[in-house]
This record gives sequence, structure tokens and C-alpha cells, in this order.
Amino acid sequence: MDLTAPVLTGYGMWAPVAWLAAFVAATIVVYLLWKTGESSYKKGTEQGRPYLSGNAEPEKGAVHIRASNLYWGFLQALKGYYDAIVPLHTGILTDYMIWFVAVTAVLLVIVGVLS
Amino acid sequence: MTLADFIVTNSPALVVAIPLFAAFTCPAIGRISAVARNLWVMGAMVVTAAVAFILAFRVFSTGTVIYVFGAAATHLAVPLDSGGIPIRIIFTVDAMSAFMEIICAIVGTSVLLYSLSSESKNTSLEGYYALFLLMITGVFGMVSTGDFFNFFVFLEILSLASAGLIAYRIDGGLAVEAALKYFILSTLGAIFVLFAIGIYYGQYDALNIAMIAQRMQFTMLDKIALVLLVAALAMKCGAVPMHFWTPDAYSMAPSSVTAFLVVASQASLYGLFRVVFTMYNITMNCVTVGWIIIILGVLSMVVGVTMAIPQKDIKRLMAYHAVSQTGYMLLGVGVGLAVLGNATLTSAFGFMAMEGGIFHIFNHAMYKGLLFLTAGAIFYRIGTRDLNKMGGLGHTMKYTMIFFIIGALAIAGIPPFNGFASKLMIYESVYLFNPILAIIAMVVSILTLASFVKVFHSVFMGPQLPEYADVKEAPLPMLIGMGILAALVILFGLFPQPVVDMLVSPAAHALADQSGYIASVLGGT
Amino acid sequence: MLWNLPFITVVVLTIIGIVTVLLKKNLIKILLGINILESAVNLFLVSLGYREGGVAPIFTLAPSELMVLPTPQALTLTSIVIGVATSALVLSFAMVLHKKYGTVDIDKIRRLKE
Amino acid sequence: MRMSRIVRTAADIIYPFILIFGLYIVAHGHLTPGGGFQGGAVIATGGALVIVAYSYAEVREWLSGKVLMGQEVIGLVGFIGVALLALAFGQVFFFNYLNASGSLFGIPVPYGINAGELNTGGFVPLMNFSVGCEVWGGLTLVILYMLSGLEKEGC
Repeated sequence: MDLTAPVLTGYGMWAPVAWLAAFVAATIVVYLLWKTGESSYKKGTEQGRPYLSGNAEPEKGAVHIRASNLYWGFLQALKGYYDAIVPLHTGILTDYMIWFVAVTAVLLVIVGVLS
Repeated sequence: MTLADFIVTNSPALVVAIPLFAAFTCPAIGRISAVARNLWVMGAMVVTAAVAFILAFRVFSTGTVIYVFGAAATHLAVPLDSGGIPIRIIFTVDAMSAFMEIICAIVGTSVLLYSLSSESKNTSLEGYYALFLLMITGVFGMVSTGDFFNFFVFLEILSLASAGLIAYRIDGGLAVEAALKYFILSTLGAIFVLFAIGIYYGQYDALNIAMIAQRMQFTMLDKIALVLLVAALAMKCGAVPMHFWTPDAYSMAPSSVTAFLVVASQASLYGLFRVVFTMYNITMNCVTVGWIIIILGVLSMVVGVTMAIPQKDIKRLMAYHAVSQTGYMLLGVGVGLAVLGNATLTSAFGFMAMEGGIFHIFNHAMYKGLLFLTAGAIFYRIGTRDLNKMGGLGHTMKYTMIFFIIGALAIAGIPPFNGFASKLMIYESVYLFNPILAIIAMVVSILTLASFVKVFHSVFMGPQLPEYADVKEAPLPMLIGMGILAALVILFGLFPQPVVDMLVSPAAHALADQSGYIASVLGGT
Repeated sequence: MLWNLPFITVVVLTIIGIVTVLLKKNLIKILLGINILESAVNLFLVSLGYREGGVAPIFTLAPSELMVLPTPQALTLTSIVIGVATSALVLSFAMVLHKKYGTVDIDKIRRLKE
Repeated sequence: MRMSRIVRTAADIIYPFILIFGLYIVAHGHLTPGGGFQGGAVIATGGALVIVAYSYAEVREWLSGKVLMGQEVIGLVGFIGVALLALAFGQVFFFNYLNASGSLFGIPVPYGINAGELNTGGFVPLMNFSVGCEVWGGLTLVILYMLSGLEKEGC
């Protein structure tokens, strides 16, 4: 069996080994290009310290951006959608069971009556 | 008879009997010592996995295997004096069942290895391991049984064991609340399944899936039974809008249990596919039912991923992703079902869509199991699941971080990991069916990546926080458990085509081939 | 009409059970609703197994040799056993929840949401 | 919360009868309606009666959870062991190897209406005993554990 055979999807193909070879080749080229650059970084000097417009560096815990601050804009943009969908997860078992029974009833109408 | 012959002949029974026996003896062994109990449980799991692989190899090389419980010989499905009805409990293991058994064996082994150390701090572990082995029994039984009532029994064994394990860490009542919601909904679903079984029995005097499939008329009662089964099993696998139990149960269960709950919900997915493909097939209106499954799948994808983005609890976030990924499987197989009656469309893209959906089941079990295990390792070390309290763990938990990256890239469908191969198959075949569905699927993938970038940043990136300065790397058994799954994720990502050829394509063909299933149980049609 | 009486009872019991499960807020009452639904299913299975003139499939001092197939009875029995396990588990959950939350009102057991 | 002397005396008198009746149902499981689960449940009802009549602390002195747990394990292992023995004999899982073998419970079942022969059924009576043992232990344990939860709450 050919281990490296590509997946034929009926529309195109996907050959991961070839892709990986191309990826590795590109990485090597990038590395060679990077290697030609001039190294001016000196460890343990001012260069390694964060520069905040001359202000003192805050302590470590304050610098880290916490999870709830990420994607604020995304959530704000889709506010209407989230306002509709989040309250559905009420946490009340009765609501969950009503959803289940209601979906069954709708499917019953679709399959039993309409088709 | 040599031992090898014995194991090969009895493998369908042994995959259920060994974990059952080990589960029942676990409390007694646990009285001796903790080490003896761990060895016993792990040994039983390894032996079960080995037998499952032997069985799967047998199925993939020689075709469907049937095993008749309590008969004079394993292949005597129809007793002479029963009037042509197979009355005994029969295990019918075709390629699709064998495929699911491989998943269960791999995930079960690595998760059990992981839980040897992740649960070692807790007390009364005999119950934990006994219930865990019962869960494994339940999954193996559900995927290999050829008798519909037996399916119900294993479904209930699985629900009871899962509910017990979800509530295992009481956690101030929160875990019990999650288990209660899961269990009441499961019970309601199981009652629906039992009603459907009664309808089949009343009409066709049979409980065997092959026998029901052969006699299927698609009367009004059959339509009701179909709806009851589709609704109940879709609820059990967490399809929107019946997914509400999923985030609760997945987030509150111990991580090792959650990783296996993914497989458990896929066993329900298997049940759903078995019902629509093997029992009904083209006697029903494939287009309507196919579109129902597609719509459930699209809803699951979109709602799952959008609900995941604002989550603050790492396991709850991953649970919503599990809902979202289930949508891909439903979409792929639903497209295959919708064009089942049309031979040209089926050969053009229907089979490819089904193969993509089925391949995704495998990949999902691997990378989602891996992600839940990394979440468990983080919880094990820092004692919180709140993303807002995490940060900078990449400095100390390097291996966990690497495993997390592998899992996150695989779930987002980034090449060359395994998620990409199956998602590509789904995109391209679904695009031929309906371009809008394929575009939705791709957008959902992008949102998945976005959401995991958030998790990665807030857990591993950033400066080392003072409160986590002395956090250590996860213990070795946990790393090995994660490593097995990570290796498989990479392996299947690099060599997808052999897997598709060997496992996925036979599974898809076995699923679509109703007459072959019937003939393997009842003899020639 | 009389022939269908068991099935009519099944429908009535199912409706009662579903309504109890969906409208009651007390956890114990929800469990009772589930038990009613289970009874409905059991009655359904047993009624399916009934054949006119048939006796229970036991030779011991049976009035005739015309017997019904014992499968539906076996199914019912299994389903009863599973029902007992279900009830026991839900009741234990209810006890723990009552201890931890101080209520069995399902509207107030909602710390996991969104 | 001990009940009155009348209740306790009645429970004392009734308990052996419940025990015998339950065991009868278990033993005749292959001949009459009933079997392991039903018999075990009947015996567990007797246990529940005693627990209700006496206080939890008293019952706990007579009966340890470990004994019941052991009973459960023995029953479950017995059940699966009897089924697995078929594999050891080179037969199919759950094959009734004792049926019509001439040994214990090995008389062939007489056909037609008869008074019932206890010594038939192959391994079915053994499974009934296992299940009876398991259900007896299991259900009593469930009742005991639930009661212990109530006791801690103080009601």
C-alpha cells in the first residue's frame, strides 16, 4: 500500500507528505534568508527590557491580557445574536426537556405529515 | 483449539465480557491494594483493546462477523424451530461497528492510562474504575450489537455509568446538577427508544435489526418510530437544539471521563446512522430525513462554535466545540443520506461526504480526547478551570502546551493534522451538494481556530504569573496518555489515504449496504 | 374497541407522564413523571405480547399448551430493572442536591448555565 | 427514629417469612414467574422493613456495608463467571452447558403440561441465584446509603 498516496476528494486532492516537504523546504529557505541578517542583539542589556514610553514596567500579573478581554469587539459586533442565543441556555432542566420534546414534535410533523 | 483460535472465534463476546468481568471484580481487587487494582484495571483494558483490534482486523479482512449468544455455534442466527426469526441476542459486527470499536479501544486505553495518575489523589477509586469499565462495556455493546433491544440495554448501561461518573466529583453539588440534567434527559430519550422498539416488535415480531430492516414497510407507525429514534439519539450525541446537557456534563465531569464521554456520544451517533442507513435505507424518504440531519448538523456547527467564543471555563468552551464538531459529522453523513436514492449523485459526492463524516468521527475522538486531557492536566496542576485566572503556563508545562497546540490545530482543520483531511473531504463533497453549506462549514472552522487562539493565549502565553511560579509539568502517565493520542493525530494527518482506504471506506460502504447487512445475519436474501 | 383499551391506556399514561415531566418543578415529581412514562412503555410492551387464547409460556400446571412468545415479558422485566436503577440514581442525586443546594426545586438548581 | 414496639415485633416476625418467600422465588425462577431480580427485590423489601422499624444506628450495628458489597460482588462475578465458563468448555458465550447434561439442574425439561421439575434448567437457576444475591445486596445497600444521607442531615 502506498502510504503517501493523496486523498482524492472528487474535486481536488490532498497530499500531506508533499505539502510537508514543501513546508520544510520553505522553512529552510526562510532560515537561510534569516541567517544572512546581521545579529545586533546583546543578551542581558537594555535591549531585552520592555519599553513603555519611559514608564516603569508594571508587575507580571497586570501585563497579561486575560481571557475575557479577548474578542470583545467580536462579541460587541454580534450583540444581537448573542443576546438572543445566550439566554436560551437557562440552566433549567424543564426548558431543556421542553426543547427535546418540541423538536420531536416538529420532526413528527415534518416526517409524518409533510413527507 | 489453540488460544489464538479461541480469541478470534469469541472476540465479539470477549470485548463485552472482559470489561464487565473486570468491572465486577474491581471492588474485590481494590481491597487488596491500590497497585493491584490499577494493574488489574489497566490489564483488563489492554486485553480488551487487543481483542477489539483482533476483531476489527478479522472484520476488515473477511467481512461481517456475527456472534449468536447461547447458541450451539456462533453463526446459527436462526434456530430451526423459531419460524425463521432470529430470537437470540446476536452481535453483528460489520465494518462500521469495527471502526467504532477501534476508536473506543484507542481512546479507552489512553484515557485509562491517564486517569491512573489524574485520579490518584481521590478516594473510593474502586467505584470509579468499575463505572469506567462499565462505560467501556456500554460503548462496545452499543456498537457491536445486532439486536435492537440489546442496543437499548447497553444505552442504559452507558447512561447510568456516565451519570455516576459525571457526579463522581461532587464539587459542591455542581457535578451532581450536571449529572442530573444529563441523566434525566438520557432517561427520557431511552424511553423514546423503547417506544420505538415496541412499535417495531408490534409490527414485525422481531427485535433483530437485520430482520426489521428486511421487513420494513415504512408505515405511519414506522415514521413515528423513526422520529422518536432520530430525536432521542440526536439528543444523546448533543445536536443543537438539544445540546444543553453537553456543556454542563462535559465541564463538570473529571477530564478523563469527559474524554471518554466524547466517544460515548459518538456511540449514539453510530446508533443514529445505523437506524437511518441500515434499518430504513431507501424505504423512507431519504431527502427529508437527510435534510433534517443536515439542518441539525449546521445548527450544531454554528451555535456550538459561537457559544464557545465567550466562554470563560476552559472545559465548557471545549464542550461547545464538541457540539460544533458533531455538526460536521452530521453534515457529512446527512449529505450522504440525502442523495442515497440517487446512484449518480451518490457516486459523485455522496460517498465522499459519508467518508468525510465517518473519518471525522475518528479524528474528533482523537483530538477532542487530547484537548480534554490537556485541560485535565492544567486543572490537575493549578486547580482551576477559569480562563481568566490562567496565564503564563507555557513556561512550565511545555509538553502539555505542545499537545494542546497539536489538538487545537487539528480541531481547527489546519494542515497537516488529521482534522484537515476529514474536513477537506466534507467541504469539497458538500460544496458539490450545496455551496452554502460548505461555506458555513469553513466559516465555523475559522471561528474554531479563533476560539482556540484565545484559549492558547490566555492559558500558555504571557509572562509567568507569580501564583503559578512553582507549577510543575503533568505526571508521566498523563503525558503518555496524551502522547498516544497526539501521535495518532499527527500520524493520521500525514497519512490519511491509507486510513481512508483501510478503515473509513469499508465503514461507509458497510453503512450504506443494507442488503449486505441483512444477508450476513439471515443468510442469502 | 375493547381490544384497543390497553393501547388507549398507554396513550393516556404517556400524556400524563410527559405533562408531569414538563410542567412540574419538583425534582421528585419529575421522577414520578418518568416512572409513569416507564409504566406506559411497559404496558405497551406487555400488551403487544398478548395473543387471544394464549397462556403464559410456563409448562408448570398450565391450562393449555397454546402459549405466547415470552419475549415482550422479558423486555418488560429488563425495562423494570433498568427503571429501578434509574429511580435509585435520580433519588440519590436529589438527596445530594437537597443537601448542597437546600432545595429540590428545578428552577433553583441552575448554577450551571450559559 | 425507632418505631413502636408493635411495629418492631411485627417486623421481627414477618422478616423470616419474607426471606423464605424471596428465596423461593429465586429458586423457582426457571419454573414460575419470577427469578433472581424479583426474589432479590422481595428480600430487600424485608431489609427495608427492618430498617424502617428499627433505627438506622441499630441496623448499622448488625449489618455492615462491606458484607452487602461483598454479596453484590459475589453475585455479579457469579453471573458473568457462569456465562464465561461456557467459553472454557469450548462453547459459545452464554451457552447453556448444564442443560440436559445429567448433572446438577441437568434433567431434560419434560415437554407438555406437568407439575414442574425443580432439577431442570441447566445454568439458569445458577444465574438466578447469582442475580438474587446481587439484587439482595445491592438494593439493601442503596436503602442503607440513602438512609445514611438522611441521618447526616438530621431528619
